[in-house]
Amino acid sequence: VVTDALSESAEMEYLRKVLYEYMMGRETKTMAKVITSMLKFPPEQAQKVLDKEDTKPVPWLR
Amino acid sequence: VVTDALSESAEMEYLRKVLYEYMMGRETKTMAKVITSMLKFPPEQAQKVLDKEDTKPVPWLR
Amino acid sequence: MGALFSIFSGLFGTREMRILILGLDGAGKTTILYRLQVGEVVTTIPTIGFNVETVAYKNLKFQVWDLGGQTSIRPYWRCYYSNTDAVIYVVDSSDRDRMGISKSELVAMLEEEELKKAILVVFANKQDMDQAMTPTEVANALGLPALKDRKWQIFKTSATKGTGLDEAMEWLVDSLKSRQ
Amino acid sequence: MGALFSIFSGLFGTREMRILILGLDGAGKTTILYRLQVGEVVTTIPTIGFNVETVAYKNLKFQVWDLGGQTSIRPYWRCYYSNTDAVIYVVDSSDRDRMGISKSELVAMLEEEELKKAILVVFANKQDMDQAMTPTEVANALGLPALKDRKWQIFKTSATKGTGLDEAMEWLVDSLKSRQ
Ligand SMILES: Nc1nc2c(ncn2[C@@H]2O[C@H](COP(=O)(O)OP(=O)(O)OP(=O)(O)O)[C@@H](O)[C@H]2O)c(=O)[nH]1
Ligand SMILES: Nc1nc2c(ncn2[C@@H]2O[C@H](COP(=O)(O)OP(=O)(O)OP(=O)(O)O)[C@@H](O)[C@H]2O)c(=O)[nH]1
Ligand SMILES: [Mg+2]
Ligand SMILES: [Mg+2]
Repeated sequence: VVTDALSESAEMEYLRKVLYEYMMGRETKTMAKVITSMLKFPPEQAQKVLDKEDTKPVPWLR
Repeated sequence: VVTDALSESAEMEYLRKVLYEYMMGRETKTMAKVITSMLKFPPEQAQKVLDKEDTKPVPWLR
Repeated sequence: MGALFSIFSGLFGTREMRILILGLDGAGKTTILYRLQVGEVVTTIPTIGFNVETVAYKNLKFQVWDLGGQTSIRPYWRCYYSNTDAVIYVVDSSDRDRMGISKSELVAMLEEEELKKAILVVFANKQDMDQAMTPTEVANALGLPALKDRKWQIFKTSATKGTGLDEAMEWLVDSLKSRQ
Repeated sequence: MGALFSIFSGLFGTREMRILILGLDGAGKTTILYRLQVGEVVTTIPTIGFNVETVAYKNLKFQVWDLGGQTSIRPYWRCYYSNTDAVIYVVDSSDRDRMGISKSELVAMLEEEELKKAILVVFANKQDMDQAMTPTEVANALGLPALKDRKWQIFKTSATKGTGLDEAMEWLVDSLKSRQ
């Protein structure tokens, strides 16, 4: 439960919002950048996640 | 930067691990359950995310 | 619609232009986004996250991102820079105390490689307020005259009164067109 | 392989069985997982997250999940319960002080609807240690004899010495088969 103080912080609210959009499939590459920076993914993991985004089919005209 | 103390906590490390697996596409429904519980998504958002998982194509024989 | 749009849209090609609205918290970004989209003043709360809307302007379509400006979430603006055609940078012209912070955020932003070709429009917002700095004062405080290799312009606006926005958007559209 | 596998795999159908290894931190879960998979004692660090491996046993395949047991991440065990065929519950038999906590976690787990049909195998682990409780003592401390509507069994094991694991897995395989 990531501590209650934190779960009410602006950052946690922001993370939740961005994750929700990611999980619903909206502008996932941008959201993935935010998520991997906020949670300080190790650089090679962040890179793998972003590379993976590039292999996803892109809806025509976005 | 979700505060440095926290980013080194077991929960944050766990969240990072689970998110990485989710983003790499591994057992995404299970990972989605962990993510939405850890970050205390509002129930209706959590439900939407899990419903969305059910619409994803499942690799044959998992 | 895509195919027809791409045939008739001429200089703009098939892609919606991507515009970011940035600036410190409370500058008026969300107010501006919805002013542009629906032509009305909406009641806002601080944006923890972002709003993204398709804004039609003069028969053109923009995908406009309004990012929250609070200190703790500003570091993540950069995650949104890729493929951005223009930045609308909003300043609360009456917030003299934070003009320096606003400048540093702007400078940091303009240093990013991904925004190298982005057009910059500064909205010297809240011009309706008595203590508002003039656009020239704001431009100087932000160091705009010293900018190199950047297409930029500043406009005085009041998002709540709705003044100045049309003029600014017109300049932006023309600049985007002539850039192609 | 899938189609042939499903024809010849008889009672097991096409799906790999899903097994969870649960228990308090330090009980020996990860040691057991890799003992089962590669037949060796590996050096472990506390699991913050999970390990998941395909374990072949007697020509059968299991997808085995070893979940970290630390207090702060135990609440998320439940996210993994769906479609689970069996739970291997690991107890450090020498950790008398925490037998009560181990019991409460077990009880809470068994109350979950998603695990209603799951088979339970308890590993009274670390039997090589002098102060280890006997399997009967562990069974009583965990309240196993009082369990209703649950197929369960307890085995004495030492993951480091490799004793007892075969017997336990054999019972588990037979139980999974006869359940079908
Ligand atoms: N007087 C005056 N008030 C304005 C003007 N534009 C916005 N405001 C008010 O300023 C306050 C903040 O506006 P928002 O649009 O929410 O600010 P924001 O830049 O989106 O702030 P964050 O979401 O926190 O980054 C609101 O009360 C607006 O009504 C303006 O031109 N003049
Ligand atoms: N003496 C003895 N030590 C054991 C036995 N099984 C595991 N251990 C040791 O117990 C310690 C913890 O083992 P792990 O397998 O990492 O424990 P775990 O249950 O995975 O712990 P978490 O990942 O924190 O949940 C290690 O030092 C193991 O070598 C056993 O049967 N006997
Ligand atoms: Mg806002
Ligand atoms: Mg472990």
